[in-house]
Amino acid sequence: MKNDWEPKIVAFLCHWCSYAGADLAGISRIQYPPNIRVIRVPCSGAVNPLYILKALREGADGVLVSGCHPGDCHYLSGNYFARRKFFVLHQLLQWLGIEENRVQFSWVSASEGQKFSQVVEETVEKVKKLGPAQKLVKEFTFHV
Amino acid sequence: MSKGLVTKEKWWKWLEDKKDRLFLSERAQKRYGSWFPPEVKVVKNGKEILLPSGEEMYRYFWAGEEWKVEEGEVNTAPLFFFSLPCEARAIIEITDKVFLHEPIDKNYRQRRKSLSLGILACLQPEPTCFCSLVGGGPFWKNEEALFLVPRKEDIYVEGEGELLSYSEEGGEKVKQEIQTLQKEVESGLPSPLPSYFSQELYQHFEDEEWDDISWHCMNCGACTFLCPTCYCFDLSIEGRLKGFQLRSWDSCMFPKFTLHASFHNPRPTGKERVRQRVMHKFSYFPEREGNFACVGCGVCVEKCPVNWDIREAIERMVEKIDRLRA
Amino acid sequence: MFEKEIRRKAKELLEAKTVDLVIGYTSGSLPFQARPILVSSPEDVGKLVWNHFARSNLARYLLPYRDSSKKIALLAKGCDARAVAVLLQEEQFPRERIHIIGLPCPGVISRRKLEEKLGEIKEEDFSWEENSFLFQGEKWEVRPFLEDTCARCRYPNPPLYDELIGEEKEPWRDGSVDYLKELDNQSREERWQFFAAELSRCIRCYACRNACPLCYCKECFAESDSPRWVNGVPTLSDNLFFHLGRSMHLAGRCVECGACERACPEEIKIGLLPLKVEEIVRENFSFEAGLSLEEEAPLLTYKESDPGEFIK
Amino acid sequence: MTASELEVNNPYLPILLPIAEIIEETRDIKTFRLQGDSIFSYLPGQFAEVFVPGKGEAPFSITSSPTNEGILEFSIKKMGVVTTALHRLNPGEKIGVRGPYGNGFPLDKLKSHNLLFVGGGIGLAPLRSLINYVLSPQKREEFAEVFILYGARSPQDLVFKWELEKWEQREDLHLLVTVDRGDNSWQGRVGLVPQVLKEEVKVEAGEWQSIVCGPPIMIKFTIKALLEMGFSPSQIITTLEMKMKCGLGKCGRCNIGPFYVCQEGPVFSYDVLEKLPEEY
Repeated sequence: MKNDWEPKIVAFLCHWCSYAGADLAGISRIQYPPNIRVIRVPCSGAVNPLYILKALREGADGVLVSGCHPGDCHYLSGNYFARRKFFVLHQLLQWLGIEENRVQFSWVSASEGQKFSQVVEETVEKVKKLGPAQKLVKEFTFHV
Repeated sequence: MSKGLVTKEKWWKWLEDKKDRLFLSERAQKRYGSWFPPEVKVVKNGKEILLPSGEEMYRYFWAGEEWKVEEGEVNTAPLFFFSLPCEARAIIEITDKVFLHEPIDKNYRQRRKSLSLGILACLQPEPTCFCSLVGGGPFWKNEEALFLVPRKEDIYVEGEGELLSYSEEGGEKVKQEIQTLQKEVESGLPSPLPSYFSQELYQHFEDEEWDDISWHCMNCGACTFLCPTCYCFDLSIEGRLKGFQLRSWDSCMFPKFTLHASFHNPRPTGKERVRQRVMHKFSYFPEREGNFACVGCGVCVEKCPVNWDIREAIERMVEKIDRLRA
Repeated sequence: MFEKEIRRKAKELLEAKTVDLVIGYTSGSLPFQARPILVSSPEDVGKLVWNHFARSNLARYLLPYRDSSKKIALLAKGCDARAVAVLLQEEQFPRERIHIIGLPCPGVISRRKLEEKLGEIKEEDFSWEENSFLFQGEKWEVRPFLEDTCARCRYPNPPLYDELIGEEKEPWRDGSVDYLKELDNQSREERWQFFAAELSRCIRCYACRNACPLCYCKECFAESDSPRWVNGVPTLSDNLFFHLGRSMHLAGRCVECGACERACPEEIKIGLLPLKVEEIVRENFSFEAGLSLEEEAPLLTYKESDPGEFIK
Repeated sequence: MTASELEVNNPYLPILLPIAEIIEETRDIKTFRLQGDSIFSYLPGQFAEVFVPGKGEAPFSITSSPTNEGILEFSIKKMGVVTTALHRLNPGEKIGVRGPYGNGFPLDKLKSHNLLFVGGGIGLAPLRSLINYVLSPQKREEFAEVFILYGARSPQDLVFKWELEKWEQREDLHLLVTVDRGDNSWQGRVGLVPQVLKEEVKVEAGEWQSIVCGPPIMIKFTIKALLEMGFSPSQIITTLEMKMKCGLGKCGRCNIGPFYVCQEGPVFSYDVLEKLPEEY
């Protein structure tokens, strides 16, 4: 089973840049692994850390959050706020030793179809190394 | 029912084939841990076995064309649970009455049927203990359960079943010793609440004392979750296309417990919720089932983060009731 | 320990009707406990106590009065006052309805640590000073007995007050006693093992959240039905979800009082997560919550130079 | 152990039934009709737990009459998670039901009396069960006069319009419909239920029993009006709504004083209710 295993990765993509970047990758027929499930969000700043935890809880093996490059935010500064928030989350997960490599962040602009495909490839690769998610996945066991 | 003494060797012999089916309450372990093998599973109280903090009531799944539901299986291997009298009383006099009462709760009943109780006499009541106030006692026993008084070299046993066949007649001397011990232990404990208390308490529902009594309670669920008698639960689901109906602990201390979908809440503040907890234990439950829904184990008092002490609430209401009766 | 001054001040404020209510500590029903109390009449000020067992953060008791017209005097240790400052900044309470009686804090003592070192203890065997105590005639330093959360305290003195009772104190912290640092020195796998063991004991009674003066959401995400983040069963994964979510929600807001940890009935080292988050915030965004009413909360602002190497 | 050694059923397990029909009553209220042989028998005024797989479970009063065999109807207002999910369903899809729970209306007490029904908004749903029971050919003779006063906020908020029309045509009952606020096309009465009750319902309280259901505030003022009209507390019957989960008297949240609304209720007569704490 281990050999067949393909990770499921939830990607929160900002509507203005990364989603368009993913679109461009598609239009340009740039290949990238089919492991991601895209959720379009208005801005990377709108991604609550709980979304990331929830994705992992519900069985995603990895999470990718991608937004506009610093300075390019459609809402001027949403991605700067996001950067602070995700920095704290990233550091915390790293410190706790849980799943921090399952959670990846990137800036991908609307013209970076190539970069988007790279980011997905790298993310999939990292998550594959880690194997199926465990620590944050919801569990349920009968007590007695 | 028979009585007798079981020597240490025979006790261990009796335990031999039960090692992996033994449960011991945390508080009993502190006192009598050395009488049990290291394999014993230590639980907070019987609730952890009979009403686990999460359990599956049934499964549902999308079977391609339609939804299906099916029941899970409850493990019914025979288990032994040794606990202090208060903790056994919580099962026999409170949760059994709720869950074995029609309509019978199947999961509870399955587990309960396979659970044998052993009551270990309580020889060192703690400062937070008040079992005698609510009708129990450190030597409380029940014909359904084994009653044990571990001593230096042997265990005094009352009850029925296999363990008794390991016992020897203790004679008048042992009987005397046990009685003396019981008297000694019981001497420092409070006397029972007056018989009129539960009925009269209800008459004081509207009293302003509740404001003061409830003020410093933070409305967390520590007391209710750790209480051996608090059985209130929530039903919720987990999973979309396949999942289960979950039963999990709930607490009358939480605002959500009674919040309607319309956002109306009949118990909107801490005052109503604290009052509900006290009333349920000391008035409503006695009215329905004939005894308090509190066994006086004192765990809620000991564990409360802000030292909210149910004994003080009770004392205060008893005083008021007695003042008004006089 | 300034108990007389506190009572006198409370009486004065109530009699002059400067305030309607005083929130402070009183002795509990168990030894080594000081529980929160509401005093509304000058006759009751004698119930107020001030000692090494003031575990709660009293700022949380302000919030139920947010929509009343009551004017409230609050006894505030360093951390309580910091929490008030955050509440003021977040517009959860009007400044003019609160009168802060600042109390330089001698640190909260852990009953467990007393028992571990001194064996069976009775209240009458002790006589207390600020920095030391006599136990059966023998003198002991307070410091080794402090709660973990307090041993690393940096701000025993209230940064915000209307008046101060007692003298400003030197912080205990000199870097030598810090349970967070001890954990930092472990490997990540060890830390994970530690937290997995601690958090699997959590029963999700939410005492930590309810003790927290800054966890004032009307509906906590942990109990929300729509969306539903976690279920009510205290499994390790959902416990982790709750505590991670709570810590993240407190990022840049937590005043490091440790009331959450001291409230835990299972004695789980639950303060470590928000404390770590604050350390991350302090080291990277040079911010500490509740020290100033002006400086903007770190997650409500940004700098172009913020760390971003973790983003591809 | 007190429990018998017989096998017991899992009381939490629902039976799954397909939705036979969905009737849109108002903008946010739909009536769901379930059909099938496996439907349990019930009394007017009882309720059931409705389960939407993958979404959750919630209690609803049964609005159909047991005289209409093999039918189970619920009228449901879109409010929270479960009700929203229900509103998204189509006929043919399966939902779970378990029940019936609660005491139901006191039929023996009501027999051979004149019945005054006072309903507000969706509060007509539980009353409808009893009304159709009383109006059924099998039962009609057991009861005397029937008077129905029904009100809603606006003409758009009136439920069971299709049935109100049928009732209107019958000669063995009086029907009064009122709205709080009318609109251009509304020809009927305008006025709050308690007010219309006092002004237009002229009955000799002595021979009547009243059955009231609606939003809490309406119930409160309706009871006040009925008392003024000479109804004694025992002649006023109402059905309450409380947060419920198990329906079995075990989960511990729906009590008012020592009574569990899911067991001793949801139907209470006012002489019992007035002695209970006002925690509902």
